[in-house]
Amino acid sequence: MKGNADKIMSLEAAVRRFVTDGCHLSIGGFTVNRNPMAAVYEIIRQKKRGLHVYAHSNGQGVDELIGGGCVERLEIAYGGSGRFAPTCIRFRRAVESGKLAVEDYSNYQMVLRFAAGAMGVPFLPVRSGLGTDIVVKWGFGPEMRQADPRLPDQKLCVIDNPFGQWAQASKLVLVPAVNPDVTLLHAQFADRSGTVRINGLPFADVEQAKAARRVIVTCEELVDEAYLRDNPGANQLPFLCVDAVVPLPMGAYPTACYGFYDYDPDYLKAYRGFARDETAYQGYLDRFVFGVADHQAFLDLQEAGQLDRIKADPVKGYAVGLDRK
Amino acid sequence: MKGNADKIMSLEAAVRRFVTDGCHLSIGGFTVNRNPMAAVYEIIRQKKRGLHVYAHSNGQGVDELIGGGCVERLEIAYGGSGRFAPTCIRFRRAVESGKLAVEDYSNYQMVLRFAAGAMGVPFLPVRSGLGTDIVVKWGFGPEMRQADPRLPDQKLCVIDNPFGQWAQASKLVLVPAVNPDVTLLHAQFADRSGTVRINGLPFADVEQAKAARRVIVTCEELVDEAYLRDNPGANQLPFLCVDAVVPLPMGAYPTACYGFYDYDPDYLKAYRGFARDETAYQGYLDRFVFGVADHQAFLDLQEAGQLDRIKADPVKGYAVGLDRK
Amino acid sequence: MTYTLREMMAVAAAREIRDGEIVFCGTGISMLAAMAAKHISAPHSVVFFETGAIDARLEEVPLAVADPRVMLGAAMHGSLADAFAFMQNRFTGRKVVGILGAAQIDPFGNLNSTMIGDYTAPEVRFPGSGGACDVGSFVRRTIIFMKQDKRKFVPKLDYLTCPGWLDGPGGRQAAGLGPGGPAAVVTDMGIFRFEEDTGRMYLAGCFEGISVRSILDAMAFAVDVSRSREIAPPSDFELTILRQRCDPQRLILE
Amino acid sequence: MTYTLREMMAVAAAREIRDGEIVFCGTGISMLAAMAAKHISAPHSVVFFETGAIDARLEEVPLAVADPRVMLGAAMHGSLADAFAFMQNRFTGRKVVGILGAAQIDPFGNLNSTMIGDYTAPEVRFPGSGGACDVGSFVRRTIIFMKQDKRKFVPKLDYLTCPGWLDGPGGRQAAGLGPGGPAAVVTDMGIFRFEEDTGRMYLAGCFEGISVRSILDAMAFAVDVSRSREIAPPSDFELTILRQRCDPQRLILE
Repeated sequence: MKGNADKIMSLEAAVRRFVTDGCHLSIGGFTVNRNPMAAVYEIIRQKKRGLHVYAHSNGQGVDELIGGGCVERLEIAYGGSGRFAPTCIRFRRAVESGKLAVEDYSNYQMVLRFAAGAMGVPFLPVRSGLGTDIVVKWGFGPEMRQADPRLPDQKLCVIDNPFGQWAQASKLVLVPAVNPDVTLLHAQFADRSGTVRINGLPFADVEQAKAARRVIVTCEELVDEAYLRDNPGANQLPFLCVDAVVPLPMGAYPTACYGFYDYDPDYLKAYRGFARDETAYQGYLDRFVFGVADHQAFLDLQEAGQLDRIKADPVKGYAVGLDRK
Repeated sequence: MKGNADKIMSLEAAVRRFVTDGCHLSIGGFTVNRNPMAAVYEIIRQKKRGLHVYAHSNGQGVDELIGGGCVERLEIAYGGSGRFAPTCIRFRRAVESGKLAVEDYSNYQMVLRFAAGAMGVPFLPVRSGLGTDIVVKWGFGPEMRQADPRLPDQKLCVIDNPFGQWAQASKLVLVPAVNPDVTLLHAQFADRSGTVRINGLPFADVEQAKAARRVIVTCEELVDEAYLRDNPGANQLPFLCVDAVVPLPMGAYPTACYGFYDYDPDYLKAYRGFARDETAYQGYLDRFVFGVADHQAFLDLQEAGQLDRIKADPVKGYAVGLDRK
Repeated sequence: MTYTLREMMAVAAAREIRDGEIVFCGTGISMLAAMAAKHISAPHSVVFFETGAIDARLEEVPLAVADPRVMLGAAMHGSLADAFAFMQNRFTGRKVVGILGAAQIDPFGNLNSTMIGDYTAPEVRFPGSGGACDVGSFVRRTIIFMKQDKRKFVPKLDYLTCPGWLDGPGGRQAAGLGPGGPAAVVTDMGIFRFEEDTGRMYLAGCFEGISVRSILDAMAFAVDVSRSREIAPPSDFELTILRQRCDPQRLILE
Repeated sequence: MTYTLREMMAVAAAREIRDGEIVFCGTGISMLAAMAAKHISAPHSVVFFETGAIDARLEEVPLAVADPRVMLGAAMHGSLADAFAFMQNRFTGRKVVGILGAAQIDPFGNLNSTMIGDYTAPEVRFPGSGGACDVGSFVRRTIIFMKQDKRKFVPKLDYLTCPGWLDGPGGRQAAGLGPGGPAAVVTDMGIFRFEEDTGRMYLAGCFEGISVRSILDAMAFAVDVSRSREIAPPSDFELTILRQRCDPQRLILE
């Protein structure tokens, strides 16, 4: 499936095929940037349940998956959306009401866990977390871990440096590899066989994709293979690592996509309002997710002119002077 | 020194300042491509001695450093130059005559050792080498290692997977980090403060640079900061990781520099001839290294028209149809 | 000029940044402090974000570390892995000063940004470590922003997210961490520093018009106040930079 | 058409490559075999090099894996770290077939490309592992090129650089390696394969005009020859592809 075949699929078909109830999922992007939001909304729309989600600092995407009732367990470093939600609200509610089991790691630890999965090793070492409760306190207990073959028996482990004081380190934290069943990414460009070009910061998207059994890429523009291959150094993923390609303009909206559009501050502020109230949030889901057939219909619901207001300046990559109060 | 100051230096000054007798050195590039040859020749010219060299698969650069009598110890994965020297000749002679102590690793193991140094961890795990003599046979004995604080006490070590069978691995090889005193690179572009852009394959240059205490970059073209910063995604090293910038056209000659020039098959074949005979090799050194003041004088020694023959096609990146027999 | 306490905090933190330092910062006021320092006292400092952007032009205030505004004119676009490795790296990490914030802080400058209550059944959930634990573990100096509040300055944290001086002298070494730790805590009332021999917080200064008493009333543990002095208010120049160069839209200052 | 033994070797190896496989290859004849397979029997195979170039256009024969000719029209320019991780990766690695060569091979397909004699004082030094040990450790199938020679086919290696089936059944598992190992050895006289139950080499076929006897005379250990058959010579089509599409300059074929 990861060969050089044509991998174009509809988002509905890709999610139906690869995202199953209870599967282990990771999504690309960071807080309010390049989250695969169209895919997130489609997962909620298809009422996927019991997902085990891995993220480093995905704010909006993870919060909406939680709000949509899709997530049972979460391994994460940071659940916030910058100024728009210092702590993601649906995430916070789910944890405080005991509906969501969480395992905390640091941001680098989560990145290394994806990197270990991508490299095909069971763990990677890091000096972060020594002396903290990230090492001591486990969200998933040993019993739960032993019972589930899809989880490592330990959250992490601390070892003495087997090379003595080499590199001035006496102890290391070893963090276990993550190999999600599916990783969802949104990129600026992809070709039919799945070679991907991300412009701007790649975050940990590349490691998250390579660690996964299946990779779904939504993209702003479907381009010819020749266009990407004229500059191989600008591409982040070869077609060999991708299973489905979904051309989807504004697929990261309401989060940003460098060079194409900014995050939508009005949407994110409105979302915060909905998220704070159960009834309002149900109304939000009914209108913006279940009430629409697909992402285009969702975009059509936005106030006239709003999508133009967040259009990115081609040079700067974001919407210059956008009112973000 | 690694800040945003102006770091332009002459190659003579950079080598004199940063490359000291007995220092631990690594050079970028791979076999016949983008070896920092001008810097290699300058090191030989300045008669540096007792160098401890780390390389993965640097053919030409390492072979000439060895031939120049600069290298005492070598940690390496591969000592060849493709079709031009399946086994580098001066390397082979030095080993067989007992003049050079060698520690063998696999190519990935050496890359991971640089990566560990770059990441600031004492080791990285890998599944390569289990069951082989790379694990069993050590070129540097335990006594020599214990006696030298600049070497880890072990070549490597094998451990049981602390996470059981996680990631389907029962055992891992841990390879120790390398932190060279100096790494030498040749890149296509750099600015005055040391931000670097490499076109074509980067090999392990980025890891080798970040692992090192000092980094000397020779470049084909010195460019304005603005030129590099208009496309940050195309740059490989930020100025914070570089100590010296040496503008040096054809600084990788006789090895290739993608987009600028091809490797010189005639030079490499002639080199093979010299390398096979002690007298001829001394003559080669006297004429091409000690007999010239700098790299430009070395280039001037090449046969008329030869440098034009290897000029790269701007689109293909190499010299199309070059006679390489 | 008149000024707000938020402006005072940003200026006070900016003054802590040394010229030539590489400044790791998060969103909000810490980003303003880093931007202001570059225009005031530390022209050769370099701002960098965990998201991998190094020395960006920052023509507009980013509202998140992943805001596309951190990408413009950067020296390079690294990955998260590159950014954190840069801080753990033996040669580059020692030049980094980290600016952090948290929900709770203890007398040794350890931070909690994870939760309040029992970890498996939290009363209040916060975002979590993000890169804070990594920064606190790797770099030589950190500057911490806190709201001065009895529930935030506590003798014992509900959850230790980011290491400060841990339990005092030798604590970090015993845990296996490298040298370095918190240098200053900037609140909306004053500044704390840490004693070298004990690793404990002491009051280094109060902002204009703030009494030592009122600060002590707004924390749940005692600190030495004998070295406290009044901190100079923001100069007109500092305020002008902050308001006109860093946050003209007052996205963070308000 | 008449043909050389080098051409026979390249064609024989090309026939071993399955359509859709990802072919890791080195320089020289292994690169020709991979290029030929793509034009003949495995149009969906993908050629990739340890240097990080994936599916390059290869308009001219590269003379080294770092030859700039491997960069043209690639799907991406990865680093060495990316290339090796791709093979160690649990999902992509299993689709890779590696083509290797060596100075010595033993009955279990283990390879020596490091040295002859005592490791600390070698009589003969070879280049070393390069990526061979990594490929042999990571991928499910390898195809090995060897010169048929008594000094190269030895019962015991002077140095085990690249793991084959190690000491036979269960050997790799005991060592901690993943499944898979050598599938075929292509020499200038014939082809060997490996018995599933013993992991030992057996003679699978001789090239046109080569006797079993002459092959056995050119190796220092005994192998089963009962399954040997004559291998079909290169077809005109295979030769035409090899000569005109892969190596028109005869840089490697000569």
